[in-house]
Amino acid sequence: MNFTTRKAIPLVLLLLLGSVFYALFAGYTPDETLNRSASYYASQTVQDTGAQNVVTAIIVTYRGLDTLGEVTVLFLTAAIVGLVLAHSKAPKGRSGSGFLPSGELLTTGTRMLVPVILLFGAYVFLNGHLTPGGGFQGGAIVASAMLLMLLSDSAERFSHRLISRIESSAGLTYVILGLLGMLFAGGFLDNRILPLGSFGSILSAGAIPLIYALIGLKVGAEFSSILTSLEATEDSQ
Amino acid sequence: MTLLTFMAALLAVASLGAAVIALVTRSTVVAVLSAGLVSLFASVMFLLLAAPDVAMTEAAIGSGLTTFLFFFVLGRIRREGTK
Amino acid sequence: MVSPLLILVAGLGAAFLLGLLRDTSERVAFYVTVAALGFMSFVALSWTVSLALGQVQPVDIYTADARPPFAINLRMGLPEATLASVVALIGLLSAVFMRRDLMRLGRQSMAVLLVLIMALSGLIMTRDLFNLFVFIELIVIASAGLVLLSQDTRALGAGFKYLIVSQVISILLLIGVIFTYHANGSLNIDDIAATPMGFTGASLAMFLVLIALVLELKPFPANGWALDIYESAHPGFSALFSAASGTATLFAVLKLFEASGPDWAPLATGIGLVTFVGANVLALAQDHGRRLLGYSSVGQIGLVLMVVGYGADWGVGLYYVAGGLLISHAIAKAGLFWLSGMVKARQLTDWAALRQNPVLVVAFATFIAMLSGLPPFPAFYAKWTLVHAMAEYADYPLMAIFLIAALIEAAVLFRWFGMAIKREATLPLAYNLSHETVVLIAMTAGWVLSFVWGPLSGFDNLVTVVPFLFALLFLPLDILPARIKNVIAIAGLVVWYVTSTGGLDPLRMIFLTIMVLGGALLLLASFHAKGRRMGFYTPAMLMFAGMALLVTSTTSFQFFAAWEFLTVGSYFLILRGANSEPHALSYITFSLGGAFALLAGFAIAAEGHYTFYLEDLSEVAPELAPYVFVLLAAGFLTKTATMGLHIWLPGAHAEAETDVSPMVSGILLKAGLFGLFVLVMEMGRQELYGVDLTVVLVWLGAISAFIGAVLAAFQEDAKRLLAYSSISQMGYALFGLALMNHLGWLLAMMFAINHFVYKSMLFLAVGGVKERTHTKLMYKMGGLITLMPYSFVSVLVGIIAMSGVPPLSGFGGRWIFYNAIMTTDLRLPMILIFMAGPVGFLYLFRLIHTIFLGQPKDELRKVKEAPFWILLPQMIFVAFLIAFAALPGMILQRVDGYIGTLFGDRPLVWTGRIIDSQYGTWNPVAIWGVIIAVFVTVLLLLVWMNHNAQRVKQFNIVFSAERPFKPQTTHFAWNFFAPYRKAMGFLEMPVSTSFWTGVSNALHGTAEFARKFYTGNGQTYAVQLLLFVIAVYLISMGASS
Amino acid sequence: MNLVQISLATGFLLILLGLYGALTNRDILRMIVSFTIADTGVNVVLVAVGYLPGREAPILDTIPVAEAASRITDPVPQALVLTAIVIGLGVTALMLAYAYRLFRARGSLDISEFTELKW
Repeated sequence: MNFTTRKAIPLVLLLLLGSVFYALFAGYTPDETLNRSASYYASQTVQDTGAQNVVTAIIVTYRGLDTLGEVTVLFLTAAIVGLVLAHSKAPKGRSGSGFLPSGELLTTGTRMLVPVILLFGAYVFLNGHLTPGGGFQGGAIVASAMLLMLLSDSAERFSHRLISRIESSAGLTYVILGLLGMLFAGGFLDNRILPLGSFGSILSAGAIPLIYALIGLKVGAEFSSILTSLEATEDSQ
Repeated sequence: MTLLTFMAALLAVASLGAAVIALVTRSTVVAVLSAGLVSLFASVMFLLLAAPDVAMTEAAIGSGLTTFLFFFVLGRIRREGTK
Repeated sequence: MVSPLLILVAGLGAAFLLGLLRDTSERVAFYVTVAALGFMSFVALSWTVSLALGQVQPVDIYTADARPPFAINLRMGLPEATLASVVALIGLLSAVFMRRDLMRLGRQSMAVLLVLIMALSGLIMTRDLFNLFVFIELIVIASAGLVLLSQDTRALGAGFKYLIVSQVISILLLIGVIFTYHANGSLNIDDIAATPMGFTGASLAMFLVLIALVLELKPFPANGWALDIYESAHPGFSALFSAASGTATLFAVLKLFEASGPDWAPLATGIGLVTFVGANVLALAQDHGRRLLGYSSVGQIGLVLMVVGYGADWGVGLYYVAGGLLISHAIAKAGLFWLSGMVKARQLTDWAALRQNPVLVVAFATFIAMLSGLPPFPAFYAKWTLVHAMAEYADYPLMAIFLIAALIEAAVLFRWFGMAIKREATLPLAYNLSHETVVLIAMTAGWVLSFVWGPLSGFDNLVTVVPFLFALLFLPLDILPARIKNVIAIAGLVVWYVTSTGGLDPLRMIFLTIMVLGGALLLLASFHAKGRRMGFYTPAMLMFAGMALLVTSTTSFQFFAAWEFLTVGSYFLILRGANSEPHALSYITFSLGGAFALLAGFAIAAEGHYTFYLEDLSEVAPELAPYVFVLLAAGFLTKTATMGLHIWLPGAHAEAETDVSPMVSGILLKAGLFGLFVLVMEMGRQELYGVDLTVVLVWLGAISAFIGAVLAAFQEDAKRLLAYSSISQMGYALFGLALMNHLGWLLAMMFAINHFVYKSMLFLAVGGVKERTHTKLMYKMGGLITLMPYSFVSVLVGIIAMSGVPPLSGFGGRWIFYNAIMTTDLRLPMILIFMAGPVGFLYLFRLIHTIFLGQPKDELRKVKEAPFWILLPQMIFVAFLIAFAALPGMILQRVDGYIGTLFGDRPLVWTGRIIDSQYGTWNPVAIWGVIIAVFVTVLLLLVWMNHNAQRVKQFNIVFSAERPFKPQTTHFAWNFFAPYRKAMGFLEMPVSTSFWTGVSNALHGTAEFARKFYTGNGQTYAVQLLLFVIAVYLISMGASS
Repeated sequence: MNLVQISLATGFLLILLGLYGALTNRDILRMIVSFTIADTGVNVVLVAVGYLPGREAPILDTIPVAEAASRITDPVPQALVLTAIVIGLGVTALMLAYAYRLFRARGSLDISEFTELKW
């Protein structure tokens, strides 16, 4: 393709934008010590929330509203993708992504792997307050089980209906937990509606594991829903 | 130059290279795969930057799920486009 | 009080709950949605009310039991509560409006709607920068989802363009957010304000955050994507997108500009102004209803953005002005989009379908008035405050640009309104009761808002002004027959006159009499109308209300509000004429232009005081006074249609209905004259660059008097002739006023009275003739003297009065006039105005000759006398003229005395009924006697000679001296003054018409050319967006260095 | 160049590359791919800005609470990036769904074919 003005103008623009970025880059010096917010989190997280993983504590409690918004983003996307594709069902034809042959091996493999993957996903989101990982990562892992099933043509086992039920119930419970925080603890999404427990154990950090589990379920359901919608065949929905 | 810096430089080159490939290639499939690769390199970089949570998420979502989303849509469009 | 957080929780909870319902239960899902939205509205409204009444204090809502900046916090203060209410209510109404499409797409679409409203509320309340980003993303995604509600497949493309642009915006925003965090160590918006910018990149980061948010406001020209959405999306969603999203995003921008400090304010001002101007200019070329609404949305939001920047240091005042504009815009734009859902076809002219339902027309007019900043709506107060602030800071260029853009906006909107009223729709109205209810709720909300906003302004609450309420009363009364309404209207005017005469000086008293009592008199002619005559009385009474308020006003605010009332009322009135659409548009454009000149003049005169007494015009600082004088004079001269600013008048007056023409000519023009009186009385002579401005006025008056008369003489259309004659007459009055001496003013006063009387009379007479002959073209008439004797008498008397022939009052006018011009040393204009007299006689002669004399036309042989009710006021005027001629002292002596107190001289000596001046004596009674004697003698002579007369048949060519009737061009009455035309035709050259046409064409051409910029390609839009960012960046870098 | 600078530069370059692709590629799918690259770039920048050289991940399993303030890196940008990644996925999925619908409507994925709304 020849080099046209259509390409030259963006190039010039981006070079100018690049100069803006360069100014940011050149003016940037890493902090020597933690700033105000970060040092508060470093020193207060354990006392406030009982979570080992500070990032998790921030996500689930301090910036819980963001996270609620974030799962809502996925919820919205799932709903809209469903809307978009519900009204344009694929023409009749073979289902499946068409990339992998869904042979006997894959089907059997899937049957064996799916429970393991689901378990692993649950492990990741239940340990979010202790180790790296959490609802989003766990949810993605859960969804990958769904992905496998889709690839192996056995998606029928998980109906759209069930996915949507899980998604909605998890979301509703999440919101209610937040409200309970307002009623029984210090504010919306306060995790101390449950005892903080002993630091470092799985049943600690108050409601964090519970909330992260809900997020995990919800995110997993939402990812699955998006995946199935995008992959959808004429007989789903 | 510490090992960390060296690795970072290597990752930077790799991810930028993958990005360039994603832009110049004629094949959409290659582009999608390269973009996934960019994401993957970035997630390793996150590990270097002491952000394991982000690394996990980027790997699972950015390079994993996103790539599959692309392939699903690509597959649908291919199937219908050839008819 | 319930926690405001419940607004968010309810929205989210209901959205999740919908997922638990079965796919088939759309109805239940819809009720859940409505219930949730209703609850959100309730919470927001209850906070608004409690906060406004001071029952609760603004609260900060903390989450997770940690103080900001460590956890996200929300704030609920009065602005937040108000805007959240607006958003939630619009969401609720839009949900009802979109019911069918929501049900069609199922519960998922309802969940998306709920999340959108939730996110908008969150955007308003949050005090956390990153949380702001999350809400914005939610809004983007939800909006992209709701675009799909449209059955227009083009909406898909629009939605995708929106997503592309949003991606670019969110990249900029995130980079900005993280570097701001790095600089401040906090994501809390309030901390940004508190922390000094330590880090060099901080200002750049702030720039990125601000520009990204501003981009969400669709600034011109980086807004093609938004226009595409407005054009193609479901109107219910467009209402949300424009009203709710625009409102919430603007508030977010406001929060950040407040936090980032005054250094950034010019950014908002500049972008806002460019957007306001650009969007309105481009809107000129639109003929697609929804796209026009899109442009208008962009422009209005730009205006508010400008206020946000400009009023950065106003404190509460900023919230008042910006809030008023923003909420008005939200209500009006939502209402208009909902209305557009009921209009099936998309062209502007298709809005004519609304006429099937008069209530919707009222709603349409309300929304247009709200957007164009007319009283009593909040945008009116906002405009007032804004222009005064600009005057206070002496930002005159800014003020000029703002007012010109506002004028263009008004022209765009009124052009559209005119089309809806006068054109024919291609498709009928898609009527739907719930849709209409939604629209009417919006309209009611607009009025309620005005009622609430008025008292906060510190001025009068314009909604509760009695004459205005009286005008509004005719809206519900419109179902009554016209005659009953006419009785009420006349009674109302008389009562108002009787109750408001106390304490007025003679000058104001005379104007009040002409305007209010004269109005009542002219309304007698309206008894002629049959049926209901829907939509006549509200505008008419609005016009009279404006005039009544104008004369009794003491402050500039009252004066200006009254001025706008009478302008709008008369516009609606003029628009009623059969072929008046273009003329009404040019009328409103010129009038509003004049009004804005007044506004600017008052604002500059006030020098930062928001309440300014008219009498203080005499104390304006000398360096400002000449400019104030020029602006105010320009405003008033537009109304009196001085040459150059007159092109709206002939069409507007000539095309109006029979009883409307005398109102807008005989009465309305006096408003301008009254303004000029006040102006020269208070400000006296002013000099600009060594030129005495009153001398300029003298010249303008003389030129108008002369050329107006010449043009009148060349008209074929009788009403146009009278219209041009008004220009000439107003020229005389202006001339007299500008002489700046006692007799001159007396002359002007005489003209004010006389012009009212005989112009009303003549318009009524000609109108009566037109009612019967169905034409206004004089060469199609002729010989009507025997068929319409009363009309003839009134035209005859009117002409005698007007031409200044003794004995009628015109002579008195002339007498004072000659006395007055003798006192001036401006010889050239004096000659010119002197010449206008004979020319005036020419057109008057033509009027009476071609209509009543000569040979009757075949098709008009059977016409009857004009209707009784049209004749009645004429006869009253005839009686008045005769009485006034004999006894001019009745009124004049008082005025003379009053003017004497101003000048401290007595050039006229009144002894009994005899008036003396230094140049001569005028004894009206004696003149009467002489004239009667001469008249009787001549009459007797004629009667005596008549027995010799030979009767000839009409078609006896030898005697009748005219060819029968075809072709018209050989008829004597056609091009009656052809010989004069040869001599003076050059004066007919439409210099000012071509000038104004050129201005209009240039604007339209610019718009037509510039809108090609919106290529429709999503990628191009993204490029333009980046270009915009870079350009703003470079400009602000240049400005700060 | 140290670790932070390299990461920052990589992030910025990825953004620019992604944007360039998005603004020049007419194929809708390729535009979306380019945007994901730009998104990744943004994430890299975010994390890099929050990184304090030589510090460890903000997980207090091996780090005593008392030493946390002097040993861990800033957790806030990491939390933000997690959110940003998920949101990015949401937008990408939405754009893909749109792309599919657009393709169904017109049989083409060329952005310059969807310009019936203009002016």
